[in-house]
Amino acid sequence: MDGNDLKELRELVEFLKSSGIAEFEMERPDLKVGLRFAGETPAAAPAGVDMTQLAALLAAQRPSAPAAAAPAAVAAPAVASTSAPAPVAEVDPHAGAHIVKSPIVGTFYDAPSPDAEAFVKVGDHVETGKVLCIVEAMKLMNEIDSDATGEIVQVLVKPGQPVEYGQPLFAIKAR
Amino acid sequence: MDGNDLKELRELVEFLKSSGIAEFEMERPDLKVGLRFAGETPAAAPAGVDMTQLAALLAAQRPSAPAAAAPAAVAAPAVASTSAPAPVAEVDPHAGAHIVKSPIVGTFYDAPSPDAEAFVKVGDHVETGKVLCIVEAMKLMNEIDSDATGEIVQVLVKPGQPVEYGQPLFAIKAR
Amino acid sequence: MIRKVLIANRGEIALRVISACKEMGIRTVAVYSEADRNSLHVRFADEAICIGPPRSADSYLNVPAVISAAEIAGADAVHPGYGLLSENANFAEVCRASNIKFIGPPPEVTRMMGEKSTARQTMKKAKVPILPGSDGVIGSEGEALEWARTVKYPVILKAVAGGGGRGMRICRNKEELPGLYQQASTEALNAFGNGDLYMEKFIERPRHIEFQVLADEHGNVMSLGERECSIQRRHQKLIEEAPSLQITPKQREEMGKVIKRSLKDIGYWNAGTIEFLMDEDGSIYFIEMNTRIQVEHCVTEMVTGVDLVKAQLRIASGEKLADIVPKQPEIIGHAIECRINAEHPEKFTPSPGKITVYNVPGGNGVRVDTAQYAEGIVPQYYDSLIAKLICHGKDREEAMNKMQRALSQFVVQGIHTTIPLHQKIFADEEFRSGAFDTKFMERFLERQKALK
Amino acid sequence: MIRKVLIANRGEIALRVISACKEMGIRTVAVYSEADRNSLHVRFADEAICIGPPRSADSYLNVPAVISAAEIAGADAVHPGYGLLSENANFAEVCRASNIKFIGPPPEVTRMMGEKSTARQTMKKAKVPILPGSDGVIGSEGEALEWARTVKYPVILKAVAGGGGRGMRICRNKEELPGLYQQASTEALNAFGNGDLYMEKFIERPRHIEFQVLADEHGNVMSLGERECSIQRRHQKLIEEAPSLQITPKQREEMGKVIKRSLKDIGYWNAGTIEFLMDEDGSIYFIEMNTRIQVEHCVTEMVTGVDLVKAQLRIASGEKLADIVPKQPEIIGHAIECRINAEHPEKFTPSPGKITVYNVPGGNGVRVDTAQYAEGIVPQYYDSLIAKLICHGKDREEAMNKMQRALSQFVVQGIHTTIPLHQKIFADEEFRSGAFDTKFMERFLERQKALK
Repeated sequence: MDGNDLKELRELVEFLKSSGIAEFEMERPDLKVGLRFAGETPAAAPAGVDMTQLAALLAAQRPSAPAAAAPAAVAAPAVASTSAPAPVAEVDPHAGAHIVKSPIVGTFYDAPSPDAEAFVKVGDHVETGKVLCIVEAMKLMNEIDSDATGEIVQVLVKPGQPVEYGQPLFAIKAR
Repeated sequence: MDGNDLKELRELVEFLKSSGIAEFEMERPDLKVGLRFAGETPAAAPAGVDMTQLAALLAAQRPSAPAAAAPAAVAAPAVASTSAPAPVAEVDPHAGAHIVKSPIVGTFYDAPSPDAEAFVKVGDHVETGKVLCIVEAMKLMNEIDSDATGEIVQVLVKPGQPVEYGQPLFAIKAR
Repeated sequence: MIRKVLIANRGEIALRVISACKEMGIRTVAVYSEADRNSLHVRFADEAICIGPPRSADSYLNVPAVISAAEIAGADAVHPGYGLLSENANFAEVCRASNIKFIGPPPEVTRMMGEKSTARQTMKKAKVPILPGSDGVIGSEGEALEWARTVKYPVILKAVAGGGGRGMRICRNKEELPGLYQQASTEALNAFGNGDLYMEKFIERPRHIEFQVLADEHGNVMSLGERECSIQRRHQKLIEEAPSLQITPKQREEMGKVIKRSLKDIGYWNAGTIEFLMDEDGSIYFIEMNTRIQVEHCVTEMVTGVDLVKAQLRIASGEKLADIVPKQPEIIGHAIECRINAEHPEKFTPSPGKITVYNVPGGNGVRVDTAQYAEGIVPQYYDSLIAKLICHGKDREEAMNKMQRALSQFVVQGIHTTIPLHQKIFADEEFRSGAFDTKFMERFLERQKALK
Repeated sequence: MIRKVLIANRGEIALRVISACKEMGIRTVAVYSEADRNSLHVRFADEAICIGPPRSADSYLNVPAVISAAEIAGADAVHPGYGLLSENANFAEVCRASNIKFIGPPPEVTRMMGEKSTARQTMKKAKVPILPGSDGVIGSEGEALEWARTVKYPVILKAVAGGGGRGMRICRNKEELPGLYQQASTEALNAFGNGDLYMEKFIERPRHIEFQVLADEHGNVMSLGERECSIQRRHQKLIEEAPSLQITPKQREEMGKVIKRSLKDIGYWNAGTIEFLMDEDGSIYFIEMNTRIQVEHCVTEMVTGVDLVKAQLRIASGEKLADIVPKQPEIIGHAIECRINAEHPEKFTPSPGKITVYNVPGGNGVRVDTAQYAEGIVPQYYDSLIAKLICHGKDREEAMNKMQRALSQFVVQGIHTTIPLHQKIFADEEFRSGAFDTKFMERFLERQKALK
């Protein structure tokens, strides 16, 4: 089972949920899926489905996938990139947190200068508009403001690290 | 599970929902699906089930029937094809009839010689083993016997017509 | 030698450059917009960096984003492909300032060739034939008659201040010129408050002929022969061929000499294309120069055996042309390219969307340059070219027959494509005869309409 | 000219022949088994006839079914492809009796070449070098020493009645011969009740070299140069190249003359391949002749520019070779072919099934011959070849680099393929050096095992 499968499974579950389906079973030579949403109406499903467990379950039933020729599915997200994160496959410890993403390609700095203190650190409360970091592009220092109010629960990149467009920088939890 | 499957499943579910179906089960050699919608009936769809559309959805992914050199879709998913109506959707006027197929490639003759009477005609009762026709291949006259007992309800080819392997010749209804 | 190239483009040309780099052991960096996350150029590059949202202006045309990506990845060169930033002299200058090699001519040359009148004057000075005409404004009716005698009929009178066809007259002989001159001048005066006219030779049925050139950074230039690109709709090329049936070996050789001299004068380097109009007598006149690799470069590759993208990379690495293409290549056989666009084949409306079925033809003499695949998406944000189908045969007849065969085996579902249009063109008598011009598509579409 | 051809084959070669016919304006009839109903050769032929159930014996090898199909469809010729009925002289005879042109040599020649000893004698008579050895049974130890002196060491003694390695001894010098002769004879006597031995030259590290020929029905023969096919596993070719680095232009020319003379003597026509073993000194020895088009014909097409399948069709139409290939083609560049099989790349177990993802590489110098597609099925009933990936470069180095690039862009999912195996071979030093022989794969697989 690769990230692609997992992504599709997630889509499947979300789709079934949104379709108001209570029970679902599917069996194929290579795959068997069975699920039942908790509660009466699917919308009331508490924490949702444990994707990790489900994935493991499904992986066990699948014959070793003969995708040998290719390291990843053609249609898979940009796995080819060294830098590209594969967000779907990772367990997100900050589910529900707001993610501040980089609006430009450049180099991330957490402070205005090497000796200065970081703009923000984990645990800080920030308001919308507060400068969180600098992304340097073409010798220009671009200040990145927070687009949410809440507590910084994680800084997702390291000072001096190159970031691409849309790359997650901070996780902020609203209070 | 690939994106294609998911797409078809999605279409299937949406179709079922719109058709006012509460529970659904399907079994094929390569796929088995069962599901139950939450609540009593998701939507009131008195129009009933559009069998053609359902057939088309189910036919997707199945090796499409005949279509010799016909411009059928390269890949199975007939869903995307604008023109290709799924062959499953065709109404078979002899549903339930036994079909006698040609065991060889050749030319079909309904009689032992041009002036002779036909071996059988519509309405005749035939027993297993009765000669039904001749298929000529490489100057050899091959008599084709009936492999069922019943009434000839249709002769599906014309005298002198070339037939390929497996081509339906007669429809026989058991009584 | 260049070690790592950032490809500042997308689609088939990005993949084309990536493939050339891979074959040369050069590392590749793809850049992509959010709409192209699942594109093959992203997948097949060694590294890939997202540079912005789907709109080109915010991503592929965003110079700071592209340069930042090159710096972050440590690329020592940028290949701009075609379109996008490829003829943007400012971008080439920023590359230079950032110490990144721009794979193309120097920015000064790009800028000069980008201004049509400067380019025309430059080429005229270098003895490249340009469209004959009056040197500026015509003073009088008599002067007009004088010019027409040297330019030769038919000529076209155009308002200096004009546009949109007003103050414009085609004159076919000296009898009708005086009257038409007065009409045009009066019309121009009324329309633009300025009656001044100038004159150009009028070509009724021009062909579009272009010459592929390679030049190194040491002053060596080579012409790789011509391409015939007259099959256009609204100035968009649809089908290109090499060689042109209209150019004789002698003419090809002579043009090669003229081109060699002129580009040496200009200080041109890397790959480029010089575009000409050909009149009914087979004379050709310079119109403009494209200072980049072109979509249709493949037909030249097929008949010369020269890999133009590899040549670009080697030239940018400072190599000498003599080491890259040791001798003037012979033109072998005939090659034709069809542009397969995601467009309705009759209405020409764009057809973005998800490709459900994608069967690409193969076999002897068939080349496909594409970055599309089954289940892939054609985004709405970029140009509609999804594949180039190139066929090479021993002559034009074989190349055309091969194309018909290949088109019949090219199956795309989920979106509309120009494949059915190409199939009709290749069955058209006028196209097959080879005796056509840039007005071909107008006539062809009229004929198609009449068939209905 | 032939008007309508029935293609008595399936898979990529059926599609290859259909494509050639289409390009020549010849109508095509596909035949197929029930397992191939959705195959591309069925889809892309003008007509298609189902001839039987999946098993080859009941369909593609069923002569009456194939002939009936040809008669029903009104085909005036049959192209047998390779494998299946292609070297079945009886089939060729039935075609002749049915007044259907068999696209291949006359049945008498096919039959003669099918019997190895007859073929060997025929070639020897025509002065084609054959593997030196004793003329039949060796009478005594002394005679053995005598033969060994003319054949030259090392030699191999084989039991006339033998097989399976028994009664077989490799002798490297005259000192050890007498002892080994006695051992082999005794072993043969015990094993087969017959102690008779014969002798052949022993080649420790042979290369497999083969020459492509074309001959018309008017006695004209042409050699199109050689292919290097030493990369084999259990006598199954995996990778083929043209030209061979071992054959000098002079040797090629000389072999061309020998082949020309011998095939003229035999009365051969249409396409064929003469297979040789090459010893460590570069001498080559005839082993057998294949009287049909071969899987690896494409590499010859790439370096000569001759379309061999079209040539077959034109020869069968009675044309003269001089009209088909006017002059001896020059060998341009280097071409390599990888056979992409539906097999596990390490265990070599067959891997039939449904292909879910199928992205075929393209671009400059890349040719793919395949009848597979995404969502298509690889049936279990037939051979495992699903595609041929052919790369053409200006030299072997470029062709190899191109192959590596193309392999990395060839994506097949749903089944196992030999793509990862090829990727490892193309990264292997011994393979890249070009200094290998038919034992290469044994050594290579040992090395791979050691890496784990």
